[in-house]
Amino acid sequence: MQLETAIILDHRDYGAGYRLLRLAAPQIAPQVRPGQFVHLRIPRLEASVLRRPFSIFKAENGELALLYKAIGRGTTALSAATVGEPLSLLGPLGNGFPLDLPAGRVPVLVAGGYGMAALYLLARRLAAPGLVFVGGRSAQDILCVEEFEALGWKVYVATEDGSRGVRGLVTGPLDAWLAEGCAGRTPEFFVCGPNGLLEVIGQRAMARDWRAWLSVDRHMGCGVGACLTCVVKLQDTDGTWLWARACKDGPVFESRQIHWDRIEEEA
Amino acid sequence: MQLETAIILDHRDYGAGYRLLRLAAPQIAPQVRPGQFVHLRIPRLEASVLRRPFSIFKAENGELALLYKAIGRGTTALSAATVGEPLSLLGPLGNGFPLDLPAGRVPVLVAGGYGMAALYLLARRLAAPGLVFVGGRSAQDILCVEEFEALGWKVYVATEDGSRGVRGLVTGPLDAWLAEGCAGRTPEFFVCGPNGLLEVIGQRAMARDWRAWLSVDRHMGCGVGACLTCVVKLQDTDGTWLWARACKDGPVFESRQIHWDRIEEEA
Amino acid sequence: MSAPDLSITLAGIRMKNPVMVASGTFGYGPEYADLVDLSQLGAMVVKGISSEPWRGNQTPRTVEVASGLINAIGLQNPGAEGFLKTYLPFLRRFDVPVIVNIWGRTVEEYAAVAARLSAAEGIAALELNVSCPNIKEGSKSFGSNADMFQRVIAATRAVTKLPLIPKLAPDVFRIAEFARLAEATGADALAITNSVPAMAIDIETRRPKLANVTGGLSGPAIRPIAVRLVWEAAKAVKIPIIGMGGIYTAGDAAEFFIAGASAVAVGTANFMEPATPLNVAAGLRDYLARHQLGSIRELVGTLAC
Amino acid sequence: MSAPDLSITLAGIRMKNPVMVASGTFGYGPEYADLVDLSQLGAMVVKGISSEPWRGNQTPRTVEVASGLINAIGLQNPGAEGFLKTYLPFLRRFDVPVIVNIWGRTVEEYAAVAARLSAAEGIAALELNVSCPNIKEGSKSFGSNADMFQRVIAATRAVTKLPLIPKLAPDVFRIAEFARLAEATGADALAITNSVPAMAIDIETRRPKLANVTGGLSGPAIRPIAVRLVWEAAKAVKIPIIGMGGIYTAGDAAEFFIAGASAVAVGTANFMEPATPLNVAAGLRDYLARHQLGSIRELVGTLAC
Ligand SMILES: Cc1cc2nc3c(=O)[nH]c(=O)nc-3n(C[C@H](O)[C@H](O)[C@H](O)COP(=O)(O)OP(=O)(O)OC[C@H]3O[C@@H](n4cnc5c(N)ncnc54)[C@H](O)[C@@H]3O)c2cc1C
Ligand SMILES: Cc1cc2nc3c(=O)[nH]c(=O)nc-3n(C[C@H](O)[C@H](O)[C@H](O)COP(=O)(O)OP(=O)(O)OC[C@H]3O[C@@H](n4cnc5c(N)ncnc54)[C@H](O)[C@@H]3O)c2cc1C
Ligand SMILES: Cc1cc2nc3c(=O)[nH]c(=O)nc-3n(C[C@H](O)[C@H](O)[C@H](O)COP(=O)(O)O)c2cc1C
Ligand SMILES: Cc1cc2nc3c(=O)[nH]c(=O)nc-3n(C[C@H](O)[C@H](O)[C@H](O)COP(=O)(O)O)c2cc1C
Ligand code: FES
Ligand code: FES
Repeated sequence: MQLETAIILDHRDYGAGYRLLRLAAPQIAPQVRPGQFVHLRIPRLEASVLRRPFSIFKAENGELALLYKAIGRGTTALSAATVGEPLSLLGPLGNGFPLDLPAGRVPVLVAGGYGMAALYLLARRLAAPGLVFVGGRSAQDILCVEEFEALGWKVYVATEDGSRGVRGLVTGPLDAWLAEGCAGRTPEFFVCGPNGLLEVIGQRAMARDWRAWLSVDRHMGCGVGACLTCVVKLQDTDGTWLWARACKDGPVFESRQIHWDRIEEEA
Repeated sequence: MQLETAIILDHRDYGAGYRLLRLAAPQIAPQVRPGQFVHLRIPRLEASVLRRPFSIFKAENGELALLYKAIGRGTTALSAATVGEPLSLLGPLGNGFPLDLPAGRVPVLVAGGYGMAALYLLARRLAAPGLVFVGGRSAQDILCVEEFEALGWKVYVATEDGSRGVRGLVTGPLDAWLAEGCAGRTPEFFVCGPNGLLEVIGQRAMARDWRAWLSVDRHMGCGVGACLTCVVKLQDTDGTWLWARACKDGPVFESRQIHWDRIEEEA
Repeated sequence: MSAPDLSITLAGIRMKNPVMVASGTFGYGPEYADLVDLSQLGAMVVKGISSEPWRGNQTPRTVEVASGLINAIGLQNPGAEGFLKTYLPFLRRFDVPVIVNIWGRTVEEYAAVAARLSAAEGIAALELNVSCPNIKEGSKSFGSNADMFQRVIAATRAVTKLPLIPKLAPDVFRIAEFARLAEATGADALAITNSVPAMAIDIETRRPKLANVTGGLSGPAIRPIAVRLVWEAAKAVKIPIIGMGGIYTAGDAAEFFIAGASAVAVGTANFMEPATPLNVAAGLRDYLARHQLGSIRELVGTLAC
Repeated sequence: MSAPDLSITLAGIRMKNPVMVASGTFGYGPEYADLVDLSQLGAMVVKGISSEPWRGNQTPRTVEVASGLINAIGLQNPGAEGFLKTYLPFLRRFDVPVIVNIWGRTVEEYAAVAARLSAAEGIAALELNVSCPNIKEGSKSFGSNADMFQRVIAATRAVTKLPLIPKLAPDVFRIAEFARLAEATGADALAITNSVPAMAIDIETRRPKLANVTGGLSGPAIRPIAVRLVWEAAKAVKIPIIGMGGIYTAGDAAEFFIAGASAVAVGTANFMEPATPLNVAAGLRDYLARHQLGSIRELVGTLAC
């Protein structure tokens, strides 16, 4: 973890309403593991006191790429950052996904929204390709399908309006695949998306004693474990729960770790 | 007085550390009288609650030009505004300089800092040219000399370091000209600059029963007379003083109107 | 669905919409009249009036700070007579309730200005600014001393039939207690909040940035404090509350209504955008429509928690 | 001229420089240790510790507002034992005074945690967070009720020889009175100010943005309020004051010193720039040099007014 002043190399629309931000970050980039994130100081956001967290889409050759959507004040202001501009980064933060799958497991990635960006780096770093299930409201919300296919991954798309892939939720094609017996292999899930999605996949995994690695999206303050903003309830050994910090102890947790009665969505 | 969304036509360095801002303001521009000002909303100054006042340097053909120096948060942020960008203006504000000089009077303009910009419009609109005395710390602080000369005005420059014109304060050449008898004419002063300069010229005028029109620079809130931030002490008829609002009742006052014991400089 | 109804009746005053201007930020009427149709305001609240003319503080009187403004105007005003002569006739030309903010340095001065204004035609209500220190009894402020607070309300209540709207000082930490006191003493509504005591220092000269040393902080910086005060007061009393503090948008205003305000006032925002009160009213109408609420009254105090 | 001297001795604690971190914004030490050399802090003030572990509030716990942050963490902490076991040994590796912020829900709980921590080696002082409500005597807060305020200080004073630093709540409007009470009851210094009670509402869901409904406002928005509180308290007492509230730059810190603080703490700013305390210290050195002051102590309380 360190502070680095990165320089914007490229900044452009990426489709699906997302923007691609490419940064020269020679110190942070080589350290990044899939599932980690950076905490970014948005330039010219004078009245803001917090950084904003973003997953790392790509990290190679001293460069980082982020994919983000302008949904609020910070991300809208970020859209106006220009090539050559310096950006203060804090990272890499958090614990990423495990990369060493037990033998015979097939990695199954499930994503919504920017989740595809967060999981892409994992796909690149895993030893062998697996499957990706991605959902969204309509075709315009579906990100990175071609990128995963180029890596040799099989991608299943579901959209609520049916404008791409099958109509319905991402659990549709996933459940179909599960019902077909997972092509005879044991899935290991990696999920990034809305907390509702994490819960749905976590439940499916726990029901069959599979593992599901869930990347939790919490509002963040410090990003380093100091402020206790981003806490998530984990199971305690005594049957009750205890807090873990998504930024420091996560954002990736295995579904059995989580105390499911209260991982509410933060608006 | 009205609100207008002006469009930036041009924005560039003007020398002496000043920036020239040219705006399309077809509604406000035709109404402007010399000595008036506009109250400008600085873009992207998120944590600021006040507009910033600027004198009008030029107003013609539906265009306004302002000359300003980046001295603080607002003016620095303004420097980054780009051509084509909209700017919210409130104006024209205040009472300007009188344009109808009594017969036989010669207009004598005295300026420091952005005062030259504020007085230039007056020079353009007065019936006949007169004299301009301008002072500053060094040559780099002296603005618009050529513009006045092009209008046929005689310009006297004084700089504290002697790098342009005579060495010393602007009162040097002015007093010399007064001592020579003002070329046989009665001067009518128009002054814009630091409050110390206003006082010095006001005293000289009052001592000889001449008139001096002083444009007062006060910190401003509303710009329209509502908040009572910008008040200046004027002589009351009973020998005491009363407040006047620089934004609404000024910024131009005749030196006899002012209650001189307290027109302090605001840092 | 027809357009949502913004009209309210507050302390017996009918208003076209619930968006007023805050005292001291909109002058006495003429200042913004070229830019804003005063008839479209919920109410026009004028700058604080005392029984005699008052010069207020020396300059500098305001200073900009992060997301806010500190002001120490010092209550400069033309006095009751000056207001009635110079400004009230102008204001009466508009179809808008005129609320006069009043203050005094003693209980007697409050009563005097209240009595004088009540004798005039065309004033809808009196807003009592209790944030000024009592000159008679040391520097204790009327607004943070329960006993003096009550005496001021009682004394003005005794001399006027106009609706009385005490304006609470934000340094009252027991806001619920003061709100209840005001209600019990005959207040018809409450205005919450005045600006928050604050100061700024010029580190180069090591002098205060305001001639008065301290002043009142207003603007977006205090909005979360003001919303909390309104919420606490609204739980304590039945009389309506006029919420204010850093309102710039309809969304900001909606926070106050949801917290329990029946009306709102726009203050510091007027300096940046004089049309803010009108924009806020229009935005509230859209908000109500979007939330399928027929009237602004249905939004008041709907916080779910 | 040699470099200006930043060192101070506050409540008997020697500090290399007068820039501390504010409780709750720098964790317990390890969180920022990769980014900031803790030995370069004036003092490390850890997040509030209670006698037993405490889970704090549900989420959401913080919300960003204009130039500020509202937090309602709810004082989550590992308890005295947890702190002593997990964090104090780590902190003792650094050459920095460790100040432990403590709290309780009853007078007894304050005394218990103070006694337990006093038994350990390596703690320089206790900072008393009195902004929590007393669970025994209704919801009255220790920090805004003079009697309870004094009892808490007296009870902790009785069980520890460590310097005691009550941290005043900003909803104490009679700050001078509380400062004097603290001094009279044996406080060695004062910390001013804690965050300001505030709230924010999600207008779409009409629910509070914090699970706890209200929280404390910190950051630049409160700086002018905090400077005013420090100034008023400094006039009232002789014990030193640690000023805080929205400090981001050396200039911000200088305002507090000029107003009368002997030291400062950086809080919310750490979230944006973890090196802020170090940058503020360096900037103060430059400021002193520029103003030809030989020591930070020469700046304290120099407001000309
Ligand atoms: C570990 C992690 C990784 C993320 N990776 C990505 C990514 O790769 N691409 C992407 O587009 N987004 C990502 N997000 C979400 C992203 O951080 C938010 O969209 C962003 O903070 C919104 O900021 P804003 O100022 O535009 O929104 P505003 O609503 O104006 O922000 C106000 C506050 O709410 C917080 N906030 C708002 N929405 C979210 C959210 N969904 N999650 C967390 N905090 C939020 C902000 O951080 C800020 O503190 C990630 C979030 C987390 C926690
Ligand atoms: C009637 C009038 C006409 C002016 N015309 C011009 C002009 O043509 N060109 C030009 O360069 N400047 C002009 N000024 C000064 C200009 O308004 C200030 O330089 C500007 O407000 C500084 O803003 P800032 O945010 O950069 O400074 P900051 O110091 O960051 O501003 C903080 C606050 O102080 C106020 N302030 C700071 N300096 C001044 C100042 N010198 N006068 C008034 N308020 C100040 C700001 O308005 C703001 O409210 C004029 C001022 C007045 C009153
Ligand atoms: C310049 C200025 C002058 C004010 N004058 C008065 C006044 O005379 N009487 C009063 O009760 N409040 C006065 N106020 C307080 C406002 O009416 C309002 O309560 C406060 O500013 C909070 O609202 P805002 O944040 O929207 O400005 C004044 C505020 C400002 C900024
Ligand atoms: C996330 C957060 C947690 C805090 N926790 C504590 C705490 O445990 N004890 C305490 O006395 N103050 C706590 N504070 C208050 C700060 O120590 C400080 O007094 C306040 O934030 C004002 O300073 P600032 O504006 O620089 O942040 C906390 C503040 C924040 C933002
Ligand atoms: S964001 Fe501060 S602890 Fe996680
Ligand atoms: S700036 Fe508001 S009255 Fe002049």
